[in-house]
Amino acid sequence: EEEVQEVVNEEESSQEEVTTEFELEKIRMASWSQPITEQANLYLAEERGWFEEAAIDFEFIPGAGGGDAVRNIIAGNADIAFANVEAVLLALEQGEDLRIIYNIYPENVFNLISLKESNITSVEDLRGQDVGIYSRSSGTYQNLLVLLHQAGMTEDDVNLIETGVLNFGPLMNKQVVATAATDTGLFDAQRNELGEVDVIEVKDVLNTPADVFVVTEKTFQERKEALVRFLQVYRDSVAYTMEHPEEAAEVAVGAAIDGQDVERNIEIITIRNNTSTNEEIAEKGLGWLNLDILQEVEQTYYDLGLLSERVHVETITTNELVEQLN
Amino acid sequence: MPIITCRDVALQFTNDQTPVLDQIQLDIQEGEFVSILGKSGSGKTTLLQLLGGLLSPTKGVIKVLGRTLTSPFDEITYVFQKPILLEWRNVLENVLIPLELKRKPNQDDIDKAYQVLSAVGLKQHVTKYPHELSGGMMSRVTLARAFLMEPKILLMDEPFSALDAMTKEQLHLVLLKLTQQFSTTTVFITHDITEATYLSDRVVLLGGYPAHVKQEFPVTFSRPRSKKLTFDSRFIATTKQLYDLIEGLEDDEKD
Amino acid sequence: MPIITCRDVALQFTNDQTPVLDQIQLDIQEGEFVSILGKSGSGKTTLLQLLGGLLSPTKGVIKVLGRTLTSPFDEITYVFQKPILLEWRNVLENVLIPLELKRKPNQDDIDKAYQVLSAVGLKQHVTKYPHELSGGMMSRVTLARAFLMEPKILLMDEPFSALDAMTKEQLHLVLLKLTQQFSTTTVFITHDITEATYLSDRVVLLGGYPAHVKQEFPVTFSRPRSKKLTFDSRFIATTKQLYDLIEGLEDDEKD
Amino acid sequence: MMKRTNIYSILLFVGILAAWEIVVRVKEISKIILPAPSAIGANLFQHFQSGYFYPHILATSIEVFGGFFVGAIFGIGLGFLVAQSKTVREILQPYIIASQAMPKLALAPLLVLWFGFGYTPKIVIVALVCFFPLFESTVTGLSHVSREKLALFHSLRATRTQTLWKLRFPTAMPYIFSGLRVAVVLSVVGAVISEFIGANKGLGALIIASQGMMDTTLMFSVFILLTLKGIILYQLVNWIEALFLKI
Amino acid sequence: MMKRTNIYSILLFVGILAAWEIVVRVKEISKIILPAPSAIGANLFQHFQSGYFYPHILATSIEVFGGFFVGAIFGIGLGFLVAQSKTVREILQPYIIASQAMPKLALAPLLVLWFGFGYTPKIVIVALVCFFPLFESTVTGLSHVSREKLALFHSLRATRTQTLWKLRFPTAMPYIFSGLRVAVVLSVVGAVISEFIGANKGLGALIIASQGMMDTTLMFSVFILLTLKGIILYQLVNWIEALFLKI
Ligand SMILES: Nc1ncnc2c1ncn2[C@@H]1O[C@H](COP(=O)(O)OP(=O)(O)OP(=O)(O)O)[C@@H](O)[C@H]1O
Ligand SMILES: Nc1ncnc2c1ncn2[C@@H]1O[C@H](COP(=O)(O)OP(=O)(O)OP(=O)(O)O)[C@@H](O)[C@H]1O
Ligand SMILES: Cc1ncc(C[n+]2csc(CCO)c2C)c(N)n1
Ligand SMILES: [Mg+2]
Ligand SMILES: [Mg+2]
Repeated sequence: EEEVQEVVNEEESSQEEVTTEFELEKIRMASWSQPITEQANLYLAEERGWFEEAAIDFEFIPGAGGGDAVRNIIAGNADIAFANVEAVLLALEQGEDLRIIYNIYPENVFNLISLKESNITSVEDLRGQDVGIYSRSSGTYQNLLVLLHQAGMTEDDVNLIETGVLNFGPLMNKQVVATAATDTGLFDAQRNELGEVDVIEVKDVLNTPADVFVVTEKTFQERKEALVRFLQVYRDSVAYTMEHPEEAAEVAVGAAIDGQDVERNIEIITIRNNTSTNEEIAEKGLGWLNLDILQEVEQTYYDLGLLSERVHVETITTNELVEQLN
Repeated sequence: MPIITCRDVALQFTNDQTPVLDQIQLDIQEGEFVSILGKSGSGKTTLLQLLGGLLSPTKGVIKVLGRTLTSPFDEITYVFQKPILLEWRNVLENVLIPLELKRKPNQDDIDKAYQVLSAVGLKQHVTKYPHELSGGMMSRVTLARAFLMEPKILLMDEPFSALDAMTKEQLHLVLLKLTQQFSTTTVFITHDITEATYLSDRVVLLGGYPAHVKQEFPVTFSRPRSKKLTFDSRFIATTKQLYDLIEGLEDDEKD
Repeated sequence: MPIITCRDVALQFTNDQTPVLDQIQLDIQEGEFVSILGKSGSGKTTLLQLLGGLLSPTKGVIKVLGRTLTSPFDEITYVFQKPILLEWRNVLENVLIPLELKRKPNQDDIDKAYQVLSAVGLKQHVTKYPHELSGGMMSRVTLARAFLMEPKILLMDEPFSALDAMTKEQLHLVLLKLTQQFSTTTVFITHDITEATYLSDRVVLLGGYPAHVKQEFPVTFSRPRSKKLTFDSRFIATTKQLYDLIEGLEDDEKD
Repeated sequence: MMKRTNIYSILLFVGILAAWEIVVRVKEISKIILPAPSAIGANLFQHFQSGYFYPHILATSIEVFGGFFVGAIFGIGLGFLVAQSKTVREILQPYIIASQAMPKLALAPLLVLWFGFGYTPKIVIVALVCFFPLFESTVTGLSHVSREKLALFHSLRATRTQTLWKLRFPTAMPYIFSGLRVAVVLSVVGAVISEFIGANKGLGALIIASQGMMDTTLMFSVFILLTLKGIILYQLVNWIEALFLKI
Repeated sequence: MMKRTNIYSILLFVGILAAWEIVVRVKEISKIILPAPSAIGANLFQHFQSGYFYPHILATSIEVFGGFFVGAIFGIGLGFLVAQSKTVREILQPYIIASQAMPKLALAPLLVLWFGFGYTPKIVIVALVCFFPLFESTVTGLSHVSREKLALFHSLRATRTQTLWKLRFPTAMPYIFSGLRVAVVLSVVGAVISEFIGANKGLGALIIASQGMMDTTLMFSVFILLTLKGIILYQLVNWIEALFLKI
């Protein structure tokens, strides 16, 4: 493996020789979603051959939720998971040995949306009202609980309604006064003439990193070096995409299942670029994990009852690999 | 005026086959008992189904009671060659079907059904289901079903062929009594020449390719006819005559 | 030694009904032609199905070829009272079924099937499907199917009842020729007393409740029997005798 | 005494469970991937004791029965109508095929939008899902009457309706029951899938919740409940059929 | 010339579309909730032109055909086996009922976990979904032979296998085709649902993506594609049946 690393460094520009002369190492990434535009940097990296240059044979394993992604690495269907922190915490609670190795989105992407006319300006205003979430296994639920908790409320104080993924429909239909959603969801809804809305952002309350890269302990111990190469490509591609969102947007047309509209792609990519970094990250470098925030998230979820026991997330979170990146 | 008339009737099942019947001319008077004789496969059933409105002629016109026949008339009751029973109904219920289609059967109807079933010798078997019946018993159920309707016109396709001589004789009497009582016009297919002679006012011989009425043979014994008539020498002579006639016709047709 | 023996055979369909047959004693010799007569519903079919191994006796033993019968034997061919044909096969294919169950039919088999079909008068109809056949034609298909097998033992349940006199006579000859040629042991149910006399070596009368062998009636005319035999006065006398015998037995049973 | 085949059945069952337990233990398979039968049993026991399952079973049952009932009425009813009237059949034919061919379960998210939350959209989905096999088997059954019997009824001048009720319907019964068996099982599937889309109660919602909680053991427990539910409903249909045949 | 009923059918279709378009325009219904038919038409046209749909149609087709094929082999095959051997029937009986009663689509998340990603889990799900109606109709069909014909075959000393092939099978054909019609439609549903769980490609994946984008118009387009797919497969079965009946 070390040899491979050396060669890659030497012959960074001539990818063909690498692929013909040396074995590529397979890295299967389990995602929480299908290949969507949000992850355009990955397709850009594939398209440009950056994975091959790093001697990686990259495969995208789709899923339906962060849980799928984590389960897929546990089942051995994938090597690394692109998953939300909640999914990781719950897997830890079930006794799995996992490692959080990279902070994909340090910013919380969830929010609470209400039509202007409903005049919902604080969480307090939701009391007794119908509030939409995707489902009880979604981030919308968990993050809404965080909001309610901060306002001294519980889910019993509002009337939670599982609306399915078309959650803005019931909002526009006035079947709910507010709905929990993600930033990209809000963007898409606004493209579809949602109208004037009030937004309460969850990150102001608890800035849970939206998604992290997580691996099993076994993978972490045995494939550190390959993981570093993967993370390097990922980080480089994010940095590149931040500079050239329109290039990623072009690639997404063919690579992302929802990438038909380039204009939309640019907007979505811009939103994700923004959630990929913040002031602290700008300083520490992309992917850097803030243990304090993760501990705070665990504490909050424990208080909320989403976790029934402490999992000590700080003990399985490591910046060891991020520190090896350049 | 005849109650049934056929004029130039032809029937062809499929375009690629030759017609089964052609140039059928037949008049049947009210109250008449007509038997149809003919070789197996000659077209007797086809003709009877035409008379019953179950088939429509390809050519020609059939009139029953002065009206052109296009589908079965209420006055006609048809007894199929093969006994058709509903397996999920017992004997009594099968006999009551035609009535049920007209109105809700009352106690009188049921009593009458018992009587008819008893007349055909099935008194002991009213609650049996079709699969528990012998072949002859099935035929008799369909006979009882027809008799119960006291029809104006009765079309019967080999109704007694599955019956033993004794039962057949009994049922001849039942049939004659019934047709007498309601002056039923009867068209009767049989292979039994004695039976045809005994029951009929006229025997129609069907034959040829395509089949047509080869010969009509009047039977003039006075009615009511007793069981003893069959031992009468005139009767035996008539039967022999009919037999010879048929044999003669058959020989003509030999290929 | 008889080829078929019944000893104290009884059959009861359901426990709550009285037995249909009881105390049946019957011996049939090799090559013998035995007819069974009896009223409709008396139990003839039931007895024949017992002899064919299609039903098992509730009591008693049936032996065929020295072996106790528990299910159909290869030597036995059975012709059902109601013609049973497969609607998705044409006439020829229906005739070939039994052969197909033994081996793949070759050209010889097919030629022979054509011959047999022609003997029963269906030469023109080999490619027709069952729904295109008349009642008598269906029976004849099942006859052809049986004849093709050249069976050692042939059990036939009213095989000719749907046929006209002429066709019936033709088939009598075919049947006699066949049974002669292969010295086939035949058990034959019929309602036609003349037919029984003409064909049989012995006529067995079934009757009573439960039914048993009421009388056996030997028929001693020499073989081969010509068609003319039926006009012979001895023949007519024998038939009359048989007829009277049956009538007498029936009268005894009247309730 | 027990039948020999019953004993084999039970042995097979025990064998499968034992093999499963052993594989899980020896290979140390994570309970997120495949929980051991013993763990599932304990989970079932625990949740039954705590009463956790009951409201969910009730909710799914309401959807299943409601939807099955509606679907059966429409499926069998429209089957009759189509078998009855040639005109109706010909006009509706393309729509019926289209509605049969449409993956109704995929419609679930929209139905929630149109019919609001609560039982309505779920009952609609279950009804849609039941409709097809019942319609199909009703039409097939009603049109499989022998020519002879139709000829008899024709000769008796039976009206279309009389032929339908006294001839076609009794003939169609075994077909319809076969359709009911398929439908009753599908109705459970329909209810579960519709609960996947959005529900706070019901066994389907519980599956989603168990997925969210990464509690595969609970998920298996729910599967077992669903399977039992299916078996009970299936046998109920068999039992009703036996009852009908007796009459 | 066109049949009168065909004209009515088309008029009905045009009427429904017109009413839909008018309602959407007059009531100004948001396109998230109910897009206008004209918008759906435009969307279909655009995506067909750009070639966007083709890989998805292909992926779903592979799953449908693969799964249907496997499901048909097992469903019809096991139906034969069970109809054939009383012992097999009695031993497997409870398992078959259980497997039929199990909501297999609800198993989808686990199957994806066990069989990995790709076509395998989807084909397995489609096969499971097809299995049940085919098994059910095969068993029903094979056991609906008249006593008389069974007696004939018994008298001819036909072996069990011969009776199966020469008697039971031809009798069961219409039942099996009825099962195939149900199965083929269910196979599309199965493929879509399995793609919901996790797929890069396929019409089901496209539905999920369209939901993510809040593009209800695209979702309707995909429904229409799925319905067309179902209709084509359904008619294919009808066509094969007609072909078989001719032989
Ligand atoms: N499967 C059955 N279950 C119950 N009873 C039956 C069954 N088959 C026949 N029977 C009864 O047994 C008796 C004899 O029937 P069988 O068919 O042997 O008569 P048969 O002498 O052949 O009459 P036919 O001349 O009318 O054919 C009848 O009373 C009939 O109702
Ligand atoms: N549905 C049909 N389609 C085609 N041909 C038919 C149909 N029904 C009868 N035939 C043919 O018409 C001819 C006459 O049949 P039909 O049933 O009228 O004879 P039949 O005189 O009643 O004979 P049988 O005495 O044997 O009952 C036969 O050659 C038969 O093959
Ligand atoms: C940027 C981003 N947006 C949405 C999700 C989806 N998501 C968030 S929480 C959750 C529940 C899983 O247990 C899911 C599916 C994500 N992961 N990342
Ligand atoms: Mg006839
Ligand atoms: Mg009999």
